[in-house]
Amino acid sequence: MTEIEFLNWVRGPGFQIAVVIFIAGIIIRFAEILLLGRKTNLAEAKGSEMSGGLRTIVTRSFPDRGTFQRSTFTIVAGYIFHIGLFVTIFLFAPHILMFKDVIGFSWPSLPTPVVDAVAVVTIIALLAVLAHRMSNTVLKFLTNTEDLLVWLVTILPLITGYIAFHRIGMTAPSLLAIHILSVELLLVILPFTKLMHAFTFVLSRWYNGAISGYRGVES
Amino acid sequence: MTNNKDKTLLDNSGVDKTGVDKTLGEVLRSQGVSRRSFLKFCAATASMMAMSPAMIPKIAHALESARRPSVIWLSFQECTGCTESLTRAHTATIESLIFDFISLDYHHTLQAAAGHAAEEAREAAMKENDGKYLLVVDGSIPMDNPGYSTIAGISNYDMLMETAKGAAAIIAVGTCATYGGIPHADPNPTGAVSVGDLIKDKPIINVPGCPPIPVVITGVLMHFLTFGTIPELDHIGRPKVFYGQSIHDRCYRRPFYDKGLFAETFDDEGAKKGWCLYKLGCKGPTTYNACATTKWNDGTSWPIEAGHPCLGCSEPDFWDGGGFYKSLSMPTENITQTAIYTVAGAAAAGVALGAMNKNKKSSAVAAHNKTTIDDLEK
Amino acid sequence: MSASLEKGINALKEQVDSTVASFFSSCVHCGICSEACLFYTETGCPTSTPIHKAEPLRRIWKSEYTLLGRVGKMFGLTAKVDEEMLTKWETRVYDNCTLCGRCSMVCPMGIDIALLIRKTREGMAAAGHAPEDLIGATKRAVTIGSPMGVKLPALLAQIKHVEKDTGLKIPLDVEGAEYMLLLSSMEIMNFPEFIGAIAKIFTKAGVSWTISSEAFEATNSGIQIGVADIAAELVQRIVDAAEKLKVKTVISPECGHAYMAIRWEGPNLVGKPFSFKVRHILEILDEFRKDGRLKITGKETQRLTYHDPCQISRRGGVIEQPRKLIDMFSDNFVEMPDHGKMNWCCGAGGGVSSNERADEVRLKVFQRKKDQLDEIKPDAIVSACSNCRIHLEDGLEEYNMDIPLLSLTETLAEHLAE
Amino acid sequence: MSNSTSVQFNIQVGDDLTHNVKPLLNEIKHGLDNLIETGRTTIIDLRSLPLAPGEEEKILNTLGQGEVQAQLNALGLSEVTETQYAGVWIVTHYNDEQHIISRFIEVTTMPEILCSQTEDVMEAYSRLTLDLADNP
Repeated sequence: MTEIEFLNWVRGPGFQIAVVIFIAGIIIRFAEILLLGRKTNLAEAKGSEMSGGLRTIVTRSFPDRGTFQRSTFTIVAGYIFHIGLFVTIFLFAPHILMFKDVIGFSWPSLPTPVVDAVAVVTIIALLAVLAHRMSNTVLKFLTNTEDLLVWLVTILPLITGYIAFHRIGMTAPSLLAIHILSVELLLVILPFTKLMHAFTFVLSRWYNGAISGYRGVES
Repeated sequence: MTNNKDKTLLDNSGVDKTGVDKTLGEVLRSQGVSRRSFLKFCAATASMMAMSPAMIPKIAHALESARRPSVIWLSFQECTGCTESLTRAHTATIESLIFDFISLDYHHTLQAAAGHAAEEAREAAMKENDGKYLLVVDGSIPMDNPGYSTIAGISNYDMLMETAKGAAAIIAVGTCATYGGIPHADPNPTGAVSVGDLIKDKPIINVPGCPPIPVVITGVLMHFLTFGTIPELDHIGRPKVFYGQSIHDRCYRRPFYDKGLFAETFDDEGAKKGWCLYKLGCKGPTTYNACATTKWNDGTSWPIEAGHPCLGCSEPDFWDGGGFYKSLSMPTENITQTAIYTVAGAAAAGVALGAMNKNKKSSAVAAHNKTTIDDLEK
Repeated sequence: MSASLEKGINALKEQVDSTVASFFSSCVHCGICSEACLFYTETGCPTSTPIHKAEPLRRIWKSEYTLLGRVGKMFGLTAKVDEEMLTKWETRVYDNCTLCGRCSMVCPMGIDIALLIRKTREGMAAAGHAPEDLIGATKRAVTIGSPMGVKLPALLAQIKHVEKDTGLKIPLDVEGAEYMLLLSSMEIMNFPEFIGAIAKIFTKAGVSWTISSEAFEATNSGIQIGVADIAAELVQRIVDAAEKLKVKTVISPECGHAYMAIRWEGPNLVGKPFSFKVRHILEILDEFRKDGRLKITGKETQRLTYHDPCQISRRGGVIEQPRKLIDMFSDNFVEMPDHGKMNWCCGAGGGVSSNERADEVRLKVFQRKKDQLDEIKPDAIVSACSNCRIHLEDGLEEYNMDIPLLSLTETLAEHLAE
Repeated sequence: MSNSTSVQFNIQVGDDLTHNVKPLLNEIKHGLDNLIETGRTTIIDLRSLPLAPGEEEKILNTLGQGEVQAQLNALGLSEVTETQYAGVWIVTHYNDEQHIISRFIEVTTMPEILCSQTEDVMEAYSRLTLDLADNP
């Protein structure tokens, strides 16, 4: 297989396979969760489930002061790499083109040197997150293989993307193909790991807010 | 010298045995070319070979003592675009000199001889210069059925293998000869393969492009003629001096890419302002060629300068990249249809799995034994 | 049928619903919940990380209700729940968690971890992995009617004392009363003044109320140990009594989990909505306040703070009321650094105080409350949960702190205008 | 299809494009310094640089015209001009069709190609000798 054949494969059949697994996985996971259903709450309501749920979806992005002070590193690093991932994934012009091709519409991009810098910061943040995970007592205790796999699968597209952008070590088609392949790996793995939180956080936050909201508590 | 270049080639297509043993220096001097003219020739050659001007004295020295080689040019499944390109090389005077210098013993498009005479010329050149002649090939070789392409009743494969046997080196010209090119494009009806696919025991220089830049062809020829060696090649057999950097890296529109300024259509403000053509499908980032510096048509311009995205023609399988106007980050195939089927299929699967979950839970609830205080201990 | 692993696993399977599935799907192992749990912050022990305590339930969800888990199970790759595991988890789930729900408030994914641990207890109990002391308390609750073994004669004796002290009649089994008061065993045995306070306030407010001789116990051991069947049985007793006496509102006393049990879990346990309302005593008092039925005289001058009982504030929704009530009799009120829905648990809820095995850790984690109190240095602590009150007194003694504990209801009664 | 209207192109020109103009002029300055210090010659092949449209002109305009302009007739036309900066020369080779085949900037006291070459001088000597012998 030549490198262009490789590139054409990842842009063609490889991408199709990844997207199929990605979409199917997410739908299946959501069906698995939602079709389980939950019982109607028979207790007399003190507040609204809906407003509580919607409220918590938003408010859980902002930790309370005490929690921020106690988990500063986790929260700051978490913010950095999440925003970094958002910027690199959604505001890099070539990526927007991909989205435009797949979903039919687009949005403005950031200048490439900005995205480039953000990518570096994000990679550093993810490395710091791993170092923290390996050194913090609780995190070390909680960490399992999946956590490490997910970390790897998340940082790979960033690293391969950075290398592909700067063309380090190999020729451009191979680098681009490796980058796309790493993204496909991420797409395939996402629905079946904790990366699914990218979607289910809406559900879990809503349920939390709804349970509390029903009792008249803002959670 | 104002005569047609093609004619120049034709004039020299016969076997001129008298010049074979002379060095280029001797040939030039006998033609009354001054040393100053020779220096100019060397300077132009250095520029053509993309070599540093500091190399000019070395080139001069090497060329003076270079001997006139025999060149056999074979054309297989091709469109003659490569030959067209070559004969339009803009360094006309210099070109003439080169073609004066080399003995182009066989080129069935350009040579005067035809039929048996032509084939005899090839065989004679092969015999006389066994192990020393240079073989140039354009076009791919069909492997599904030898009848797809024959010359004088000889299949392309047979002619290539026979001619390659005694060659000192092979220059594959054009993307068809180097990587299969358009004949090799999906679904490759003729089973086209490249020269490199068939020949493994000879040095091969790949000069891809559809067509290759004329001065790149002559530059590679000159390198071989000047130094008698093949230039440094990249991992897919291309001379690094010409194919060492991507179009994107040398593109004068690169700053627009970095600033995120793109032409969205061929006639928008961005296009008029000469912004980056990435979004219009430019393959510059994955294409290695010298267009950005060498340019085309006597150095007039090149595709991106003319406002058209790079097609990536010097890369293998450039024809199968999902469309010339589809940018590199886009998937090559239409994903919408797939996505719709997936959603439908997954929804069905999801409902089935959800039902299984519900079922499992119901049976757990059914299996529930009321726990009383007597059941709290084992 | 006695407890068994099989029963426990089945119970866990029963617990999984869309909330559980979405919660486990969202956990990213960020560890932030550990910092919200006093059993971690004060011990540094990572096994006390809240989400980790729900691991048995997570394993069942994963292996039974997810595609990948099921496939993994076929190849023996998905982690299993076995006796050994449950033995390990028993102390994590019962001794090192008060179901205070502070973790549920900080999880960036919005996982209601306390709910998951509450559900995990259902499986633990069914598998025979509940603490001995909790089993004992539960048995007493069912057979005697009170986890502390308080029987009706004991209540009647206390009522007699109270009637003598206050000169007020304590209405027993009065049909058609507006309010039916529940009491926790602790109130009956340790703080009978509470009954007197209620009598004073309700008499002044001019409302009719009663205590049922058939269902006076407010606490619910079934909730704490995690056996829904038993919890339902205990709730049903109250429902029956309330329906028999045709009361409009049942009042949950100064007890945290009792409020959770009757107000929020109760109707769901018995499987139908109540025909009466359930209110916490603080809610009732606040209604009286709003209606102008409470006439207060004199203000406390000492520096007061309020300890939010988890099940009443964070998990119950009664947060504003106590503050408004305290304002009536105090000009010198100060909040703890984290308060209201973010208050730190005293360390004794969720059955921990009934579990002697957990005494040591219970007092150790009190350090958290001590730190909170050290920051504001109050003269007295007001609370609205007898269990919190007893443990706070216990803890303050252990840490050589001399801060009196006050019941909100009792203090309010003391300030009633004659 | 509507008639195609003429499109007004507004290609941006300037050293903010490829950023090669400034460095090149600096390289020339460096070349002059070298020439003064060591007498060494610097030759820059303009065709080896990716230049945006207009940038070559910009370089040539900046260098300007000096005192010397020479034309050679050797395998087609060549132009050798000294720029306004003495020691900086532009050497342009044309082919028969007046197309530029290569263009160099040479930093030297005298471009090599302008000098009479030893071989040519020797050839000239023998030719003159022969001519004189033929026409005494």
